[in-house]
Amino acid sequence: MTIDDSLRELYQEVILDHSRHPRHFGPLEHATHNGEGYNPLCGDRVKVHLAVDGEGRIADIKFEGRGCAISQASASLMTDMLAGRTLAEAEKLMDGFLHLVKGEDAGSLSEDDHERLNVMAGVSAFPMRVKCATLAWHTMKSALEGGTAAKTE
Amino acid sequence: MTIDDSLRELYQEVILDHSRHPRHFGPLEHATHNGEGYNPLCGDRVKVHLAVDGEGRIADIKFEGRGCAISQASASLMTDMLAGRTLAEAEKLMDGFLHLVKGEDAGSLSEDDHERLNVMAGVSAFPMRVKCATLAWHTMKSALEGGTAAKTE
Amino acid sequence: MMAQAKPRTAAFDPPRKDFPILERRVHGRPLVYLDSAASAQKPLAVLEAMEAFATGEYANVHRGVHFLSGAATQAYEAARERVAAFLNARSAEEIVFTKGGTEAINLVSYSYLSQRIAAGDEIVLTVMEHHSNIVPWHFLRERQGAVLKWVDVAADGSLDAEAVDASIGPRTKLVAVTHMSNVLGTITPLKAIVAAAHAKGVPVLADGCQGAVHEVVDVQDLDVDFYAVTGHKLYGPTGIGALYAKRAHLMAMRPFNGGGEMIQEVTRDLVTYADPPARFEAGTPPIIEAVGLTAALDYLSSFDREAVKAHEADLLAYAREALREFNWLHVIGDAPGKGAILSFECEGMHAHDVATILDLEGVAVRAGHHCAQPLMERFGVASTTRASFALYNTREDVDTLIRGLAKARKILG
Amino acid sequence: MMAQAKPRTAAFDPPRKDFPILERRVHGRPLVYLDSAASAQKPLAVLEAMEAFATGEYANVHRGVHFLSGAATQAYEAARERVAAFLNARSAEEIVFTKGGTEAINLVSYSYLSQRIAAGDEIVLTVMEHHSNIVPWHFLRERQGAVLKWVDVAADGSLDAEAVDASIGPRTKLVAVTHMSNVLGTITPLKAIVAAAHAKGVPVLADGCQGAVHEVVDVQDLDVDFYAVTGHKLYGPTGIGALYAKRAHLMAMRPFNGGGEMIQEVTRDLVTYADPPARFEAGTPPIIEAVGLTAALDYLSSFDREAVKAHEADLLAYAREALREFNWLHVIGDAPGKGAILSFECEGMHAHDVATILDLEGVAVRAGHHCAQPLMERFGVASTTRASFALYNTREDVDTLIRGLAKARKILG
Ligand SMILES: Cc1ncc(COP(=O)(O)O)c(C=O)c1O
Ligand SMILES: Cc1ncc(COP(=O)(O)O)c(C=O)c1O
Repeated sequence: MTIDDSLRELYQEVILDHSRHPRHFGPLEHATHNGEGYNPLCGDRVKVHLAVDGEGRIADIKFEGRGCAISQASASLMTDMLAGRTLAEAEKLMDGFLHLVKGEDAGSLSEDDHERLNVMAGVSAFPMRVKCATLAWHTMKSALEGGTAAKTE
Repeated sequence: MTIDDSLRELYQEVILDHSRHPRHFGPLEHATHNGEGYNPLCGDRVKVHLAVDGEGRIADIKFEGRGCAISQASASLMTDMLAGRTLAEAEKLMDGFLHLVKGEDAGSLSEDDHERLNVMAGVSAFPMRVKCATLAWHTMKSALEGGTAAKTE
Repeated sequence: MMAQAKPRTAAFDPPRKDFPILERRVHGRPLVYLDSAASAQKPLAVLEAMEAFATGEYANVHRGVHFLSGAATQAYEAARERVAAFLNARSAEEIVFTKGGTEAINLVSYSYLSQRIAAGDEIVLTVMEHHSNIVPWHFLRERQGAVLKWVDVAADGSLDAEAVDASIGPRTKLVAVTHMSNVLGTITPLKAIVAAAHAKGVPVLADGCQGAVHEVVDVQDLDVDFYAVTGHKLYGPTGIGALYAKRAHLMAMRPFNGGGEMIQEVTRDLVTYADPPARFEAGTPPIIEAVGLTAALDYLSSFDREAVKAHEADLLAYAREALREFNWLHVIGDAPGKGAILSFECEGMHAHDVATILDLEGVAVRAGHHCAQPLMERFGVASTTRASFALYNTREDVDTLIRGLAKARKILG
Repeated sequence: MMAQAKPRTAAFDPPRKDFPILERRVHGRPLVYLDSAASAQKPLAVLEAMEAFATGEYANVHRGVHFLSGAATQAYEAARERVAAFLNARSAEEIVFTKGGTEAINLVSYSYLSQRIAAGDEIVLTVMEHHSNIVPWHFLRERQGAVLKWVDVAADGSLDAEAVDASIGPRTKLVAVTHMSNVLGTITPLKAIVAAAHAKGVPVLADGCQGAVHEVVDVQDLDVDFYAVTGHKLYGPTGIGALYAKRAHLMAMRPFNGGGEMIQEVTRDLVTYADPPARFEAGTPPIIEAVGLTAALDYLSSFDREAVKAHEADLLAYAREALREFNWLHVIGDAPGKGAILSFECEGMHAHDVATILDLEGVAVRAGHHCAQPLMERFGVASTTRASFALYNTREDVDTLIRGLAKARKILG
């Protein structure tokens, strides 16, 4: 793969689109879970909010914060994909993603999820950027586990 | 100069004799000046005692302590040579010696003093041992200057 | 898009062949190393001096009678003399070796200021300090109730000595100020600050981690009380730095780390301490690194320092000029006489993304807060992209940077 | 005068060609380096790894996005993994890099014990500790009123775990004990000491600066709370050491030095700290040295450690046997299973004079108190001569030592 290929893969149109027009961006009233993440390497922050309904399903999900294209796109993609899932499904998806961006086997993902998340796979070629891609996801995990603060380091 | 020559020069018979049978060894009652020196490199200590008479002459001089052959011989030689001198003469002699053992010009010494002190000149070839040779002398200087503790380091 | 004139400044020919790493390729492109403010590359002279010492003269220092120990001690103490000469200290006894610039500042905090500061006493510092010249003072705030008084910088990043003076009050116990900002490149009016502080009886610590690299330092002329430097930015090894401190301060300071070499005598009940600088150098020091630092300072001093400075200034001006074409790029820090560090923000592009795209062009720059979060806050940015220039950089390096930035804009903008 | 049998132990062939310095001459004689307990010589593998890194992969770590910074970060963190594996720590997060063994112990004193000790509380230590494992505790005595409780060693230099146990009282806050004495060679019953201390709820710090060189260390099996090592004795570079500490301790410890890399966030009013181990690594770490340390541990581990130990034990036994002929020479330290360090006193001859005469024969030994003054006092000597053996020494080295001692006796005796 040439440099320009890697670059194109890292900054695919869909990633740039997510980062320029993030989905589910903003605060969330009546959130049942909130989390705040911080990347001390660059000072980027992300907040995640979600409302889990009586059946353990993610009824609503939002994120706020600013960061690099990778972290913004990753957060936006995450909210898109988690909305409507059960907590168990969300857990599985998140673990799969965390493997995927490190270039590891993400076998637990369904074929469809794998395909949608695969736009982020180019990050695995940039070890110093993996933390950007995972910040929102780690934050979400710790919000669901009851913590409020996460950081990638 | 071969190794064995340097060695013979460092451990000349007169040095070994001074170190085995130190002159003026012991305490001194009625001392007017006392000093204590310490070499933290090896833990050696030396005490010097002297009695200066009304005319500013070193009437009596003693030293105590233990140390290596070089430091013992140097202390013994020092007491031998300072006894009976005026403080001004002592000062000059000490400065001359401190130059001599570092291999520097000791021009301030009289020819006779230079010859007697010259047995210590071999030390200058052993930079790590110069401190052993100077301990008693530094201690004496600081005793005369009114201090009580000296160390070489 | 690029400035026209490309001839290298006549006065100075960047000694690139002394730095083997500059010949390597990164992602298939020739390396363009513009991250020297984070750490400088090492000339062969430094690596060779360390290797020659390690293979020919190495032993532990100070307490040995044998030949190698004597040789190593001599080399180590010669390094102290070398640093003293480099900073024009009165004597080598005013130089304490540390593991880096950060530890040099912490040494002042632990061994000097912590014994002299009470709740409500003040430490004056600027908003452009590196965390290494902030956090040790935060410790004294957290642990002893000290108050940090922050001096702002002007919009162009310059620091006004009078603003510092105005912040020094009756309870000020120390002024801690950088000699050169690692983000803005600002050179501070150190001599004037020292004069003002001394007029009020307040000592000054200067963080010289960047300053000593780019300025010719004379601690006696500056009359500064403490001056901290770090080896790896001075083209020297990692693992070593130094604190210059006036002898009188050192004599009055209590030990920092305890251990071998820094004692006079240890018994079960008591311990007495060696005189400075040994008092502050507990344990086996960075011996091989000291030899490397000597070689680094020899290397740096082998050039006409003013010519090096002019060369770096030329690179900065050349880059600055070229960047004017990019109306979407905003340089932060434009103080008159600033050193060769260029920080900027790109509209709509995050510093990390910019740096990644530059990296793929072979260009190494830093992106982030540069260990200067209060400064980021001051300028209302989360991070910047920073290119920093050293004596081995060229106008071609700048050209590659500019091309890379244009490409980043095309991809991300 | 010399022991008869001279064949090298079949099992181990000292890799002398890996150590270029061993080929040099001193005062015209081949170097016989018997001062490895002060500092070991460096194999080429270490020097080459450092040079390759410095000329090919160097940059500052952690905060960089660019390729070299990534490579350097990876190398630095790989060193942490290497040390963790060497000591069998649970995870690399339990390894903090320091500038040496002394700083590792001071880190425990400043960041752990000083917050947990009040006037009258006790620290148990042995009379054979190195000053680096004494002075940091004297600081807590001087500054916070801690009480030092000294455990004696037996006449042969061995340490009884029960004697340590007996000294641990309700106010004991730490047991600080060496794993191997740098003067006597004694290996301490560390596992039993830890068990006894833990039974009373007291943590144990082991000074492993010598122990890790000669013993295979398993911190999990020992269950020790803190274990300090130093790079330069492990055939590695100067300027680096490491502290192993149980994760729970690290999490509960406050920062030591303040600066870059160890923070989470810095504002004008507040600072929050990074998780361990970063919390304790302020400033640019010894990056090139970490690479050297990795190579050193790889090098040491490339041998059968038990074979190295047997080789060193053979040298010790061989020397011990030969020295029996000298009825004017008294060995200090004869504990069963002791490591390859031989300290002795010569009747009527001062250690400095002995060492000088040996030096002229090319033999490097240490003379002095070896940073262990309480131990000197215990044995009623001002200083000793010390020969220490490493994997590169041979029986021929011992022969030269013995000949040199005979000569010293002839000249000085
Ligand atoms: C201005 C300034 N001060 C202090 C430091 C700290 O130096 P070091 O990381 O070598 O301890 C740095 C570099 O990181 C710096 O740029
Ligand atoms: C037993 C022991 N502890 C601690 C140290 C201190 O190690 P360093 O001087 O490398 O800090 C040494 C060596 O000097 C030692 O032998």
